[in-house]
Amino acid sequence: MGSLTRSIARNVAIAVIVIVVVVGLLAAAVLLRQRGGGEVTEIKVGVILPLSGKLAETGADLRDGIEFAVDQINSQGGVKACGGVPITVVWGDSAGKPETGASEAERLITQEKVVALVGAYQSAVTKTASEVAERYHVPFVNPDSTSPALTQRGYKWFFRVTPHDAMFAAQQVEFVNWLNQKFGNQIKTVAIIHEDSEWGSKVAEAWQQAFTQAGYQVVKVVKYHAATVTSLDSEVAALKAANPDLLLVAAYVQDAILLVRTMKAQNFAPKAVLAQDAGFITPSYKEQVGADGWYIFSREVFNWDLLEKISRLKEVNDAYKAKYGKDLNGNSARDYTGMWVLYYALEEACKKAKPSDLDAFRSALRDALANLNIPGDKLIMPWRGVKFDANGQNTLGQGIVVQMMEDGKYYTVYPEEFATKEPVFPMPPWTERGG
Amino acid sequence: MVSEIDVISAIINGILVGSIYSLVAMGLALIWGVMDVINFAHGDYMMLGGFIAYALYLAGLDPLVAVPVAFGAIFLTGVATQRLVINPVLEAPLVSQIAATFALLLMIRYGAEAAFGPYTRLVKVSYAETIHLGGITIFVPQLIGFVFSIFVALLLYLFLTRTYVGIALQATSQNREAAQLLGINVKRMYDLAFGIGVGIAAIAGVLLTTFYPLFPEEGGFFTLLAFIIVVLGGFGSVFGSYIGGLIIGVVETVSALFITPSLKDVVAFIIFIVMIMVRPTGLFGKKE
Amino acid sequence: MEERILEVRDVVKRFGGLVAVDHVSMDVYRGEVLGLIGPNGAGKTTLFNVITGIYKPEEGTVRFKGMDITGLPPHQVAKLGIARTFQLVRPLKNFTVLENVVVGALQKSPNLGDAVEKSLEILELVGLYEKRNVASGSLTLVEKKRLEVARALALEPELLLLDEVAAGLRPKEVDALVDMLREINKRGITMIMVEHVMRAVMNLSHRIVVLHHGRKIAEGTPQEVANNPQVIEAYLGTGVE
Amino acid sequence: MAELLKVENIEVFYGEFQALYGVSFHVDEGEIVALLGANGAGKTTTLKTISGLLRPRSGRILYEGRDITHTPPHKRVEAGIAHVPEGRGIFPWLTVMENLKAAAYVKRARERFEETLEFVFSLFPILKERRDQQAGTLSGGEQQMLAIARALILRPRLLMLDEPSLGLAPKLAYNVIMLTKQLRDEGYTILLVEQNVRLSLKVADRAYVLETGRIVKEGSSAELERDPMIRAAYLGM
Amino acid sequence: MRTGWSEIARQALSLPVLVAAFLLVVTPFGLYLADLPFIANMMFLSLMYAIAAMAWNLLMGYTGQLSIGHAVFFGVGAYTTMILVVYYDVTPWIGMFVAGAVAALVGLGLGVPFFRLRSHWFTLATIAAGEIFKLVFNNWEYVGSSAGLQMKIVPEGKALYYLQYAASYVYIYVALLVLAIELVVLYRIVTSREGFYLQAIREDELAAKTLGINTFKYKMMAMGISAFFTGMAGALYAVRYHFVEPAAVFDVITVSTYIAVAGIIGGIYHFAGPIIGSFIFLPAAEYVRVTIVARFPRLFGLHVFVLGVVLLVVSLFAPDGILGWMEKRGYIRRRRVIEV
Repeated sequence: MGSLTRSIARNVAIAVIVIVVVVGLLAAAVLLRQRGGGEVTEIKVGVILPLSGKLAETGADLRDGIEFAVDQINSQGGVKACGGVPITVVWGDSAGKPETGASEAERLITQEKVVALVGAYQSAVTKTASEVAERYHVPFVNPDSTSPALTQRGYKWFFRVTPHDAMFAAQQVEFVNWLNQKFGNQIKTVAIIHEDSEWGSKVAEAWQQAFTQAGYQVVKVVKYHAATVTSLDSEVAALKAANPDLLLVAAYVQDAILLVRTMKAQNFAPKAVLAQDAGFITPSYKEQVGADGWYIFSREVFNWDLLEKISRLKEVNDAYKAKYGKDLNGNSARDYTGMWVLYYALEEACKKAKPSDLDAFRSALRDALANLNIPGDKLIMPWRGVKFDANGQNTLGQGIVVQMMEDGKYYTVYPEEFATKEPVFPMPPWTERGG
Repeated sequence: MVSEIDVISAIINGILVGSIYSLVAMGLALIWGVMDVINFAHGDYMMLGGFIAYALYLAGLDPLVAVPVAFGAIFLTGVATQRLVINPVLEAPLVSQIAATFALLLMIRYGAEAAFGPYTRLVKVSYAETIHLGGITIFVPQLIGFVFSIFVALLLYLFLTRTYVGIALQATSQNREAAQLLGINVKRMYDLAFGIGVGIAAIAGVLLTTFYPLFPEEGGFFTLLAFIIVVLGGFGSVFGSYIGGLIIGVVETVSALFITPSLKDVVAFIIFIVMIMVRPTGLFGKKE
Repeated sequence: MEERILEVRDVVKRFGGLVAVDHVSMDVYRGEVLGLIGPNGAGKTTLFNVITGIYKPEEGTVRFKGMDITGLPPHQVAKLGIARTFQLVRPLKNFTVLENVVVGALQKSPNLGDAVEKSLEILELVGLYEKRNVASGSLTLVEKKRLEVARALALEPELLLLDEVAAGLRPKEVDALVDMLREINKRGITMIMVEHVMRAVMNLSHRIVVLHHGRKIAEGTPQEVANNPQVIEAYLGTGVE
Repeated sequence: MAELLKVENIEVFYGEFQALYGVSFHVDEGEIVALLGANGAGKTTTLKTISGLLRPRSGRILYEGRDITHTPPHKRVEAGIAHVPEGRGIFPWLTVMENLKAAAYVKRARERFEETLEFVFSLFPILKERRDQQAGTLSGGEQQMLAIARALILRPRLLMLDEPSLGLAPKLAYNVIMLTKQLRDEGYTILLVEQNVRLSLKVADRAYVLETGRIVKEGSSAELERDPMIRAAYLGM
Repeated sequence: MRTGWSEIARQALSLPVLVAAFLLVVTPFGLYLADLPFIANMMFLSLMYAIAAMAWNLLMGYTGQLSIGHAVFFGVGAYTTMILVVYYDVTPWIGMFVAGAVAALVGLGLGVPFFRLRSHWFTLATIAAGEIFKLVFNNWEYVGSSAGLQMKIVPEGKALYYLQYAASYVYIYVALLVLAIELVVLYRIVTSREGFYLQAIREDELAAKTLGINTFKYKMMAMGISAFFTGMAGALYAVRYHFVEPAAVFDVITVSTYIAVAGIIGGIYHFAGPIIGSFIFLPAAEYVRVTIVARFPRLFGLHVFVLGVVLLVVSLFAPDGILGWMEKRGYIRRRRVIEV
């Protein structure tokens, strides 16, 4: 009998403790939720980047671009229309994984209460992170993902600053047309080699479409799995057998290096090689590839020699270099630009709503982004400006084409208004070069 | 579409790249055979070898100088690993063994990433030339790698069959208890097997740097390949693993030629599964 | 005792070049205890493995109650009513003694309550009732041997194959075990016992079959076999050529 | 004669199972001692304990007067104890020569390998003939010779043979057992475990009978040969 | 023998289970009130991995078969749910179960050849299967190849049908529901005759065979159920993130291995081991990643390195996991199937 009462007493005690704990937790939760409010002393922006994982190297570059833009904005007086409050960045690490990107987006939106999100480099991560933003009605500024699908989803809160792969492909056709005009119709056949992740596959798809439409013959398409590639011997052999005039390449770093080496090893030199940035413009590639990389064209969004062409850029780059010890590159420059674009929209939004009323402010910011029209001369990018269409795609952006010359540096060769060198065409055979 | 010369060329290139797989697999086979442990971190020791080569390259030396250095350094690392990590779990259930070597994988691979950064590095050797033989092109560093790999395989063969220690190692893998009764210190054999096994993988890593980019995560796929090769060549058969490596190299290049290259690994994995189903002793393996 | 419960006909089992069982035929009659003896490597355990379906013989047939069971998988053989013990005891180490027996008992009594009840009875019979909740890995050897028998009995077999149940036991323990087995046999279970401990096999068997180098060299009552010069030679060896 | 090996009161367990109960015996220099007993009596366990593969829970083992109870197996081999295990334990994928070389791993054997090899080949000419053949392809008798030859390479003082006639045709079994006599004459001390009782008593000087982990009888071969207990131990009469 | 529903109810209504269930049900709501989606997400991930690890452990801890290829079932489950909703407009409420069924079929298909293999051969075959599935999905146009599939955002009125909510808290309840179903099913199995047989197979497959157990049949059963719930876990991934891609759902490290590691850390010989393991490993991994990345942004792989150290310590010093260690210390007792 004693044991029965004891056990009842124990159960009651445990139940009481549990209820007290739960009630306490809920109360704490409600209190926590109510913290903040009042006067806004900063405008919080969430930035999601691959700060760990395979793409951490790129992530670090992107982070520097954002950080530098924010520093500049704040030191010139913050968001003036909101009373000169500074922008604060809250970082989110996607670890390169779509699911982490999504949960970071949610954390930044609900826990950190950011006014907008910026990111997330990889298209797969941008997909999930921007989806969360869309549901929460938070503007998402994407400076750096190029999958065309992103702006085909009908999202209202998603704004992509950079041109996407289909736009690049169209521009690359224009570039090849221009080469043909200039050097006498030497390019008729095209081959494509690409890694098989979403990025490479979509790029290849866009190329195939654009080049076929423009009357070029696509003679061979080869794809490989970058994560496990140990040799590209047969891939290159297959390309060589197809004997194209132009080789289009979408590759990451390791495979880009491997591809160039294998092409040299197999003495495969088409008249031109045109790469889709990525691997070909990473610092490790540029440092490591040496003479083997000469004369290869790459589509770029940005290049150091634009300094001579874009006056604002030199200034920015000098300051950036002084701080980080390196030049801006396509990645850091795009994210830098993305942050500035957001800033211009913030100035407009502040005229319509107060940041303390978060929902209204986010909505105003979205409208500001949708109506934004930034002229090209306010940017460091070789663009005609920033103006979003109904899908949130910047219609005024464009790429450039660069070519690595004998000093191991890339020079802009196209469009002509930004060009600092004449292109070398056709590419000299491997056996006839120095280095 | 595919011409004869392409096929021949694919086969030759397959053999060249396969000879590196072979080295990695031989080391795995040695460890597997002597200790009955599957080393999931095997390819990561290979990667460490690559970084040693890179360090010497930065110091102005030819990366091939690193062959003995990497072997020595990784041998010692391997002996230390065997004593601290492998030996305590030798008698444990399979799941603990796998957990332990998997922990090693995480520590080595991501330790290297923390220490050196995730960046890709490239070594530029003066002999990065190509030879052309009637439509077939051969990249000299790969050829040198092939020659080295044969040389190392031969050395290992001689060591295992001509020296007392080597024979003792083989003896241990065939009958642990009988080996003990002949005065062979089995613990010492484990040290040696693990040390030499990962040491050879490190040599493969060095050779690889002369024609393949170096990065901290490069080992993962090589470990998977090594499993395939060891099973193909015959579990515990060091010689079989060498041939198995060449076969997998050729299978990859040739299947890349005939089906889409991004599926060439599927072919290798399917061969692997079929192999363990129909003939788990491998092509050159011993019956149980 | 005329009904043949098991008929082994011309069974051959090879391992590579080695012929482990070489054209062996034998009959087992319902209710008897048949001893199967022979020096090390004579092929006794291999024959057991053929009967219980662990090995498939190259030649010959095994019939149980007139039904051909050659090459049936072990679990089906067990379901038909042939249970066995192992030479090296193989208790399910992390199972309790009772659980070990219940695994077998569930084959015939799918209801857990019934299976447990039956298992407890069997444990009483083999003298392990007190140890029913002990992890079987911690039993002594003699207890493990008894557990092996109990587990086999739980299958309610008609034919019980005992592989060296007495090996490694002390004489007193052997005697107790023999008593226990005799008790089991009295309940109508036919047995074949592979045994080296002659004290057990000679006391218990009605008939004995002797294997040597995979062949059957003798068959008869314990007395006949013990005095058979071929058997003595197989065991003690020849003195002089 | 000097006492080469002395086993004092050893108790050996496999987990919970006790295999040896206070076994004591000794082997003098230059004699052949046989350990007899039915299957499972503890003969192999005894040999394994002497060579160090098993550790006794209590008791001591003295070799050349030194306590080697806690010496690891390879050190015991270096000290001169060779054990030819039951089932021979040859390395099937090594050649005959490599099997012999495997035994020359210890210093004491390696130093005089060539010399010992000559001797071993003179004992077993067939092995010389088959020196480059894979050991797994040898016949049973040849494998047994190889196992003994390999033990001899170790230049042991004490040679322990576990069931050397197992699985051999009678003629071969006879030859193998008779070989021990020859080896004794060469100066080896031999501890023999053998199922062929009559044959072993023929070559042994003394013998011990083991039953379920205990020594139940000891004496000279001549005494034991007449003892009816031997037959009982094997055939249960 | 079959554990009666009343027995399950009794177990389910026991105090510790009730307290745990109550806390699990209240916590997401509390997290929602406090706006702590980071912790909520950890909780979701822990539940998702707990579901997969429980399923994995039916094969490992109960049947003794070590799989490092459970990403196959996870991925197939995720894709099935996604294909059904994107191409056929089937609600994930149904899709999740179809996903489990399809994964189970795949599991049975792989079981036929793989169960002829023993110990590490089985393990290696599962790894290979994982790689094959990843590569094939990567190249399969219908499922979006490497780009994967993303659900469209639906109007709020249809949120329940398409299981699309902005807040992660909702998905915790979905995961809790799946876990509850799984716990009941698995508990019934492991305490039934079948579960008993599975453990007999783990202990000694040959002995089990001679006790009349059709070991192949029961291993297949375990594989089917294991694949089913792992597929459900994959379905939860698709439901939660509205997105699948081969690189994420077929990953040998973050899926196949994390599932196994969660199980090992918790303790594979305890029913609740994988849940405990998941609720320790996943939050720890996330916490380590977030803090280390914040403190040492330039030491890229450091957080994974730390996980390696943790795993090494567990495998060397507590090879039976946390619950196994507690059992050895006498803090807890493993429940016996039969006690008389």
